[in-house]
Amino acid sequence: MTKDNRNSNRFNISRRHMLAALGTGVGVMAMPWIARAADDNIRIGFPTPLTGPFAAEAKDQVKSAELAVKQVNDKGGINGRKVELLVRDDKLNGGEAATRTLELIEKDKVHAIVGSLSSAVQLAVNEVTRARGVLYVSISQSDTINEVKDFSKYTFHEALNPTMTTAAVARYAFKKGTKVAHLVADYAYGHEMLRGFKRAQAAIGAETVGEIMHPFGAADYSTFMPRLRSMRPDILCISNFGRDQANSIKQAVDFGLKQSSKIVVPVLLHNQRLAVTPEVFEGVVGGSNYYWGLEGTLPSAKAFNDAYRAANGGAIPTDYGAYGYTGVMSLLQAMQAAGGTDTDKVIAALEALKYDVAKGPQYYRKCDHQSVQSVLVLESKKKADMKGDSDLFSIVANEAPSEQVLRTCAELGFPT
Amino acid sequence: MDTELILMQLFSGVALGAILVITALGLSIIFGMMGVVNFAHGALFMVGAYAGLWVASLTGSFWWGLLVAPIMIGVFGMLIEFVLIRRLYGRSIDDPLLLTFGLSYVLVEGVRIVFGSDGIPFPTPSLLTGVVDLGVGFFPIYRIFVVALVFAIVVLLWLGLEKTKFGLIVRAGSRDPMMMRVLGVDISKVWLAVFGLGVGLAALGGVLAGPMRSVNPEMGALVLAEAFVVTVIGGLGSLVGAIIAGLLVGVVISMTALFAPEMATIVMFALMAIVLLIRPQGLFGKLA
Amino acid sequence: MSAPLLAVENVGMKFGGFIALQGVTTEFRPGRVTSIIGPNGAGKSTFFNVLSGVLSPSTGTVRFKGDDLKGTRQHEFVHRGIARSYQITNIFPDLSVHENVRVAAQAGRSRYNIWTNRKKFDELDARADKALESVGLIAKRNETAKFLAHGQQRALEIAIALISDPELLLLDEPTAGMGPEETKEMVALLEKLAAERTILLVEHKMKMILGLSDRILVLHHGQLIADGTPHEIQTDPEVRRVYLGQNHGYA
Amino acid sequence: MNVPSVAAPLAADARKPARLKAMMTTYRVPLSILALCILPWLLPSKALAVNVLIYGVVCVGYNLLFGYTGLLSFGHAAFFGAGAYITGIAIGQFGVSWYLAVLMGVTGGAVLAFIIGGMSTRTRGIYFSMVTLALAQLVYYVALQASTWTGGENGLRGFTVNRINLFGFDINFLDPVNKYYVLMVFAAAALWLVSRILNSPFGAAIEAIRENERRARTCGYDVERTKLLAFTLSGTICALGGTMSALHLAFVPLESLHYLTSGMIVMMTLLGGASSFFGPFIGALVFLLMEDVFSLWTSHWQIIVGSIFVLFVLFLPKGIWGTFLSRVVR
Repeated sequence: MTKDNRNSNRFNISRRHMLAALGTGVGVMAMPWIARAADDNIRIGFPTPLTGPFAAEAKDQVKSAELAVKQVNDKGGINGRKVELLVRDDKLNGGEAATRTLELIEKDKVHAIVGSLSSAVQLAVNEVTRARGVLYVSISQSDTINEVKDFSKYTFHEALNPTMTTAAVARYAFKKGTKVAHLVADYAYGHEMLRGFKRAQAAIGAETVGEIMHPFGAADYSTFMPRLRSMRPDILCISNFGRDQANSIKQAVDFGLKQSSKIVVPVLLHNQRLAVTPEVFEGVVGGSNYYWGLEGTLPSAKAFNDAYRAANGGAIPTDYGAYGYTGVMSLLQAMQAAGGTDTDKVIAALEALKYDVAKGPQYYRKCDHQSVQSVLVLESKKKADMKGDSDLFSIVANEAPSEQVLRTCAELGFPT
Repeated sequence: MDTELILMQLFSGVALGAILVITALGLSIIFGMMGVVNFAHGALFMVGAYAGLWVASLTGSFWWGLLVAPIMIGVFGMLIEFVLIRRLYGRSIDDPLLLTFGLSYVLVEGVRIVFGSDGIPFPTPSLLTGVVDLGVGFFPIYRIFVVALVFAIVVLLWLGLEKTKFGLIVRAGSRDPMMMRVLGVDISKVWLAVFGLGVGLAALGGVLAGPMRSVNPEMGALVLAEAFVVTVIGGLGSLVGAIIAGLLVGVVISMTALFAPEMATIVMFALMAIVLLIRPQGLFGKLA
Repeated sequence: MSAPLLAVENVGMKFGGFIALQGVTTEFRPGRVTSIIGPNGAGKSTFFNVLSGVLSPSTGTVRFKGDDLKGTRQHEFVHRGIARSYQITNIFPDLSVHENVRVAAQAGRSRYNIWTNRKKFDELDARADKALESVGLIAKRNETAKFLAHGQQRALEIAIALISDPELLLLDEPTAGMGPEETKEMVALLEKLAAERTILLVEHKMKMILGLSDRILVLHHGQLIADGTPHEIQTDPEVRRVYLGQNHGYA
Repeated sequence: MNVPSVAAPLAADARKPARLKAMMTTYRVPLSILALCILPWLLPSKALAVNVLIYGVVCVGYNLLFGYTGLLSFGHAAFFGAGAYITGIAIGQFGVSWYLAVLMGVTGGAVLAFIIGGMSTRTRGIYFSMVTLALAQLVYYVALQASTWTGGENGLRGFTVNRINLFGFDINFLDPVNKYYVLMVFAAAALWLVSRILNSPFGAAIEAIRENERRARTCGYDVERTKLLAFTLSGTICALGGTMSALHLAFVPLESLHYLTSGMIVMMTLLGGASSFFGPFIGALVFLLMEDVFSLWTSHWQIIVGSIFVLFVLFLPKGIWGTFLSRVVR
């Protein structure tokens, strides 16, 4: 193929053909791209990984975000201005996310951005929005976004971070003198989860009997199991995410680790549990930002679940789906309070906002714009106890929102 | 480090190596016999896992999945050779590589459309779940089965290639396809069978790995890089090389996981870089 | 007596168990046409590959103008003055005839210059055209090499070997696969070339060899069994028995 | 795929397309730059236009090795990523001025290309592709481990360039149009450099090696060293593309080092036409445009792109621009 030569064909072209060909060529190139009419709608950009391993979570997020926008538009929008959601596929890649964000800001002239599911994408979008002074509500679990290095006064972090989830889970699962072994994914998010657990263990007095860092995105964990088993821990803490979590728990069960110790994870993912059989996840304890089971005790959860079921043919909202709702709704409520889209007014409104849209009372902490919210602790149910396909977990604890659980502003590097 | 731990670690290295061997064998057979690098090898490994899962859920038994899926995907591989790869013979050796690279995109996205982009549980067959205590440590039964099966297949393959007429034709065909045609052997049929066999082995690797890892559309990407590393270390086109190198890489990864777990993935590539510097043609390969 | 252009001492070549060449010792004087004949598998091509640096000999040494070629890399041979053509046509298929020869000429001068435009080296173009003229291909200058007829491609092969103005020209069966008409043209070309430089020829067409060569070497089973003028070779009983078979006339 | 030559007698005006062909070759750089100038106004967004610029430069640089030397490397993402990371680190962690950081990025990429090239050009054919893939993956995992420098899988950030001074002008770099035309200066320089290299004696040498490596060796070319120089030069241009990407996005994703990025570069180059100078640029444009447009219709756009690529390998191996050149312009 590379050996083919340019002039290997003596096709006899007259001048007329040649000009016609060039004409159509230029015509195609100059397809008139209609610039988006700048009407008075409030435009919210929503980058999410529609392609790739978290496509299901992304679709849930889009459905929840669209639900929030519909609810606000049905009540007359914001001062009569309709809200429009512009969903873009960031392909779970920071580079793509930055390009899509640039397009949303430069071409679509969005007033704010909500979204992102991975910490790399969140940090990329944050980098673009903070240079251009665009509001950004990020909904991916990460500690890095709270630190002063990445801080942007236009960015509000609606999601939980590892410090909060590990603190809540540890308080439930660890006792004084519990022997804990850690299997940790060797990347930033993994280190954050380990640090959170260590912090909580120090407070409770639980003892670490061993730590193994496994390569990020590894498929095979069998090589770590023998060593973990030899540590004879009471609790095996597996700190990784997504497919790594499902793989490592499955292989820990294969190696019989669940017989001798209880498996605890910082975050229990709805869709990862579905990706593995109930037997494998049975008894695993982990944290979460939202579980539809909250509707039994929380009116706002009941309202959200019912609205979601109505809009999506009876389907229930998942943990990551709920972030789409709480992220967009908190922004819109702030815009309503600020009476429009003026960035500084909306920032002030967000900083002062008290909102309870799906999971109980929440507010944004002033110094790092982290949403202080409740943290659920769930335990995966046995197949027998499940009352339906979506009845995956039982809520074993619900940590009330408190700043004590967070790293202090000074710790994060903010001047106090 | 007590000896029990070392033995268990060594065994899990051999089990990991077994999967590497079966996938690298498929790649080496196709390259060794046809001079074609199958860049869709990782994707077909993944398609094999899904096929095994699909057949197992239809028939309700893992064993049917294990038997039927590799054959089914092997035939699918023949279809790929017949419809696509065949048109490329006589052209630059890069073309099949580029074609299969494009094909891997189509296969991965196709599986996403049909089975969704989330992982699907591949339950370990009830007969093989659990751990057995061999006195020197705890060994998961499923992995013992995998090692045994891969060993059996390797022996079967060796017998097939060394001892049967078909094996003779295949090996001669790889040396000098022109001569085979002159001798009246329909070389295109041989290549059809060889490509089907190579793809079938990749699918078998997928089915065997299914219960060990969660089955998802992206599982093929890492497997392709692993298969390349093993084939390069073993020596391109040498079957013995693929077998020895597969086990070697599996054990080296496992032992590294004991001492410096985070380096486990890097060590595979570093090992390859070292082999390249000392013996560019690989341990058992002939100088390209 | 001028120093030998090429001296070959006890050269041997083994591929695993198979002995392709054994104990070959001879010398080549400048300015003569020497042909190498022998039945197929006698080691002619292997001998050529050793002389042109494609293979380094298992035993013995090859001296060109006095210095030992051991350790010289293959691409340096042509810069030393030893050029060769191939038995199977081995040209640049998709480049133009002119470019085939020009790129060969350029190898001697500027191989790593990534800056100046190659059209500025017009003396290379001139040399290329001169070489094409000498092999009678100047009319086909802008054709793509792979569209040339077989005979013309063989002539191009020679032009490529000629362009580095070698002192020693190794031609591996230049008339292979040629009809009588083309062979006649090639012989005329070789006679013209023989006047200017030392030629080593491997051929099967006996009439042509006997007419063209000043000296003939006969290889058999990797050994040099005869070395002399065409007349001596014809009458040498050993050669007749081994090579020319029983018939007594010309082959 | 050599098209059987049509034995039609050479009509008088058949020479006109030949003259047009010659004109397009000699003026390929000015023509390309003209196309670059109008590009941002034809595409849906400026950000996409800058991406086309970046991947256009990367593919034209890569084609120096793939289309012109005939070596199919699957590891050039390592140099693209290296250029981006070094520039980002230089600006973000050492406060180096942006143009010095670009220079460091390009030099760093060149050194890495020399090292990986040194190891991989010792092998041949398919082996070469596999070796380059695996060596680039080694760079990917090292970058993942060195998270204090590279930010690991979070990617590198914290080096946004707001304003730059170019030849004395103080330019707001955040404005999409300014950014495009500043980066276009780099792209034009890269295209000019590649064109000069292809026109040079070295350019003839690498084409000879692509055509027939054995013959090139016998003609007196040190094939290994020539391949290594071609590998290093193409790696350097890819690194330049990487530095441009770092300036454009103010972010470097870890995926920029992954072999899927190398694969994408190969796809773009072949789609555009590996047997031509400007083809790879067209390939980058069409690929990114398809990706941008198709991903709005369906999240399964990769199946369309994959199928189109397979069809091109089968039926139009000369790619869009290559086929256009050979069919229309002769």
